[in-house]
Amino acid sequence: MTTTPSTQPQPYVDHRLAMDELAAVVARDIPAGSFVNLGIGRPTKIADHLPADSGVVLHTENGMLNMGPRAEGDAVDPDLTNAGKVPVTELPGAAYFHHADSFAMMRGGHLDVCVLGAYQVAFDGDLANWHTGGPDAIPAVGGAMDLAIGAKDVYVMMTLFTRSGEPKLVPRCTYPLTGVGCVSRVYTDCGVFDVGPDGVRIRETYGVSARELAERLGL
Amino acid sequence: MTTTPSTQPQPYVDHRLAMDELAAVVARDIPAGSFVNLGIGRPTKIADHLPADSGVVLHTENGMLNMGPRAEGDAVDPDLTNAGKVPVTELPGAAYFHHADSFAMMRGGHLDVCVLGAYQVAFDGDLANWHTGGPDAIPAVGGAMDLAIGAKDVYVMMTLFTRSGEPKLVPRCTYPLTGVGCVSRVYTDCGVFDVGPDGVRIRETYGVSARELAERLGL
Amino acid sequence: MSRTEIVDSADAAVTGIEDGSTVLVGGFGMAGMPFDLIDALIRQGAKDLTIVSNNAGNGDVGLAALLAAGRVRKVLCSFPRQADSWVFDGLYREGKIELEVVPQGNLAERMRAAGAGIGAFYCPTAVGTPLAEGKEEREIDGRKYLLEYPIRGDYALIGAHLADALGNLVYRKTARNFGPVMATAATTTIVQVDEVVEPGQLDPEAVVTPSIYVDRVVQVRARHYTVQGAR
Amino acid sequence: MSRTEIVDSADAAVTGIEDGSTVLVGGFGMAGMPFDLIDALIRQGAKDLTIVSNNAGNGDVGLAALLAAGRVRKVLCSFPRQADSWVFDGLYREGKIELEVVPQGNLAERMRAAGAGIGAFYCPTAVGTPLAEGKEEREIDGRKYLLEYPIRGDYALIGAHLADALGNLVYRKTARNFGPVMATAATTTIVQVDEVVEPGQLDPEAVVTPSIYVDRVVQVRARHYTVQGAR
Repeated sequence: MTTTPSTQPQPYVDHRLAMDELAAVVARDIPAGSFVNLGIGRPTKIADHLPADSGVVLHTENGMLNMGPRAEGDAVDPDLTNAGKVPVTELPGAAYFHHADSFAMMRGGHLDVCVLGAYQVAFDGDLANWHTGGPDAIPAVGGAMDLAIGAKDVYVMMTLFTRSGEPKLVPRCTYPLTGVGCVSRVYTDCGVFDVGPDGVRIRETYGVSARELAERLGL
Repeated sequence: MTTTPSTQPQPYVDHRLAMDELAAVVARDIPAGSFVNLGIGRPTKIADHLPADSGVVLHTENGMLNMGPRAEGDAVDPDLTNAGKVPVTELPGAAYFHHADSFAMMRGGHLDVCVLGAYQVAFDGDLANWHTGGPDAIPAVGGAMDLAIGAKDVYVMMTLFTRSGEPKLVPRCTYPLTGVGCVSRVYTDCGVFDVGPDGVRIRETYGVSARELAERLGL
Repeated sequence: MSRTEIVDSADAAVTGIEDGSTVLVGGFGMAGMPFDLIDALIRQGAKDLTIVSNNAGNGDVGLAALLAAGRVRKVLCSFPRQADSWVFDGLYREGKIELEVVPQGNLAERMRAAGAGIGAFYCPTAVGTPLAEGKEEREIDGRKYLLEYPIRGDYALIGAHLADALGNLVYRKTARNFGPVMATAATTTIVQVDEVVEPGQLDPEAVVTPSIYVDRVVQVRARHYTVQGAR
Repeated sequence: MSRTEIVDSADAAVTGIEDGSTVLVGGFGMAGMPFDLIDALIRQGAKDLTIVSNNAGNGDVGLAALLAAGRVRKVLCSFPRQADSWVFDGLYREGKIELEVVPQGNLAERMRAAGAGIGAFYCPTAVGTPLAEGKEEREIDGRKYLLEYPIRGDYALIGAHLADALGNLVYRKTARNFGPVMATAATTTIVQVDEVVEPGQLDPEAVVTPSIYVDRVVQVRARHYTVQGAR
């Protein structure tokens, strides 16, 4: 078990990572040359922290490999957006393809890593990130279920606790599932966890000891 | 029943159409603007009889629409052949695609007509054209089964009788099948037949009366 | 004489679309959305439509305007809820429109299956989730799959960049998205393009949708929507 | 740092191919056949191979030479018997090679399924024929289909026209054929090309095989086979 040295226990809420810092941590862990899909929202920020020489190639589900950074000013082209409909740019060596080909690429296991947000992740890797299950919620799944079962490694990036303090890394998801046993690693503001059939392994923690985290999560 | 007038009955063997004449008959019956696949061998000749303004677009299973005539001399390009591996040319408005897309086009029912050779066609439209069933024969199906079930109309072009005089339009195929009930029309040197669930209808005959043909075939 | 018709107006392009039709509508958000064809469809008046599209309309234009006009009975899509999907959201909450949520890749693959003559296929997406409900599950080589059926359209309305006069199409960047798949899955495919060029002007190696899939083409003025708002 | 390796020789490109591997070999007749990779595979020495290819070799070169060298245990193909398939014909008649005949479209679609993560699919081809033997049949919407399973390769050896340094590929004319599908269906895809160019030199709209499917690329001298005979 790898943990950040924590000689003086502190209330972890004061030392947890900002989401941008966490994006840098995820970027650090993505192997050079990987083909990667970054989900809508927070995971998008990971791109800003990938070294220029990393050779990481970004896939966007709406039909492109080698997607570049967000487009600004005159570079904005309504025909070139990412999965969040945000205008982006193209890098040398880009390729466009249609939706069936794009999702064949995902479903066929060709992406090395995808990083998704989540409402909940279970200790065994179950993922809930598409539906709160609330009676008034309009369900919208997008490409989340396809990504969840497709990439070789599915990482989740999220806060470890809800605003009301409930853990989001849980023994069993209470929200509707996106995929079964599909997540391999969870990056949170309080620590990084491997999850899967063998349960949870704490990889590193931020401002809190592994023991405290384990207690808090009921590991 | 449409028949060619035949005031003086003649031994039909003397008046049957040459294969090149028959190719012209098939070409006449292909609606303008159709998307057409011409099978390996005799059906290939039909292309020579399509009027230049017919707008008929030829498909070749190895990944091309708007295939042009056979390439001669300097126009021969080893990267551009038809399904019979014969060098061909490309017409303006051509498109190339890979094999899965080419056969999706066939299987999906997008071709208007395909014309195939045959060993036997049954009265109900069953087709046998890939395998003699002989113990020494090496089976080779190519795209025949895909074409047989794919095109909106499957025409067969063949001699009506084997060299030893056996009919090839038969109550029931004795050779291994290529497709079930898939043929809609049979063009032969002795006449043209509609086939299908309602049985055989003679459309026209060459140098033989419809009655004689019906007798000979056991219709 | 090509089987594909090049027509003079978006109104001519959408003639004959019957009440109750299933219409596949291209686009991912605004990119690739066939705005002119949808506006013409609103004028044409067909109602009780089933729409298959990735989203359920953005802002007040395009698909959102068709929904607002009350012409749509049901939407099959992957992602109806967006920041600017207020038209759909309102109709849905009032119970005035049916929704079937389909994972995005299944939406694409089910239309591909329709175009490719595949009767059904076993797909790993959504196994063990609420969207697996009612679907046949099967284990193949130790992995679980759901049986998914084709989605066919009576019509497809799509946007492309260029067509040649035979109906071959090329697209622009991520506006390609669902267009090529929808073109294969509909009985009648209707396309709006920025320009119609002569046969031979498109690179045959780069044609994305061959003319065999295209029934009607209309050239429209360049689209002038913005990325996030109304055009 | 791209995941795709650009290697210096065909011999370097085929290193590591193990005895008993399933190798997908591109080409339709001679067009698209990766001659240099096959020659290198013969030198490399892997044996007991299962070859998946449309044909079973033409003349005495390429796949035919691999067969003649006694390295192939089994061939899956649609059309082994051709005017110039004497090498295969001889081995088959002597009982020295296994043959599984697969309709050409099923060969392509089963490899596509492997690449696209589809567990199996219902296909109308070959219903009611001897090639339906042993396959599960199912009626869907009044039509009969056979259940077809994916064909996966340990390696794919294919020919393309150009690659960029990242591994994006474009093909030439009907030499495209099985290459793009095989590239998706193999664990390791090895490509011979006429030229490797810089990233940005291929039109992103016209890339047929994106780099994600390509593991090793080698530039070879322009192919000098003739259409019907030996090169």
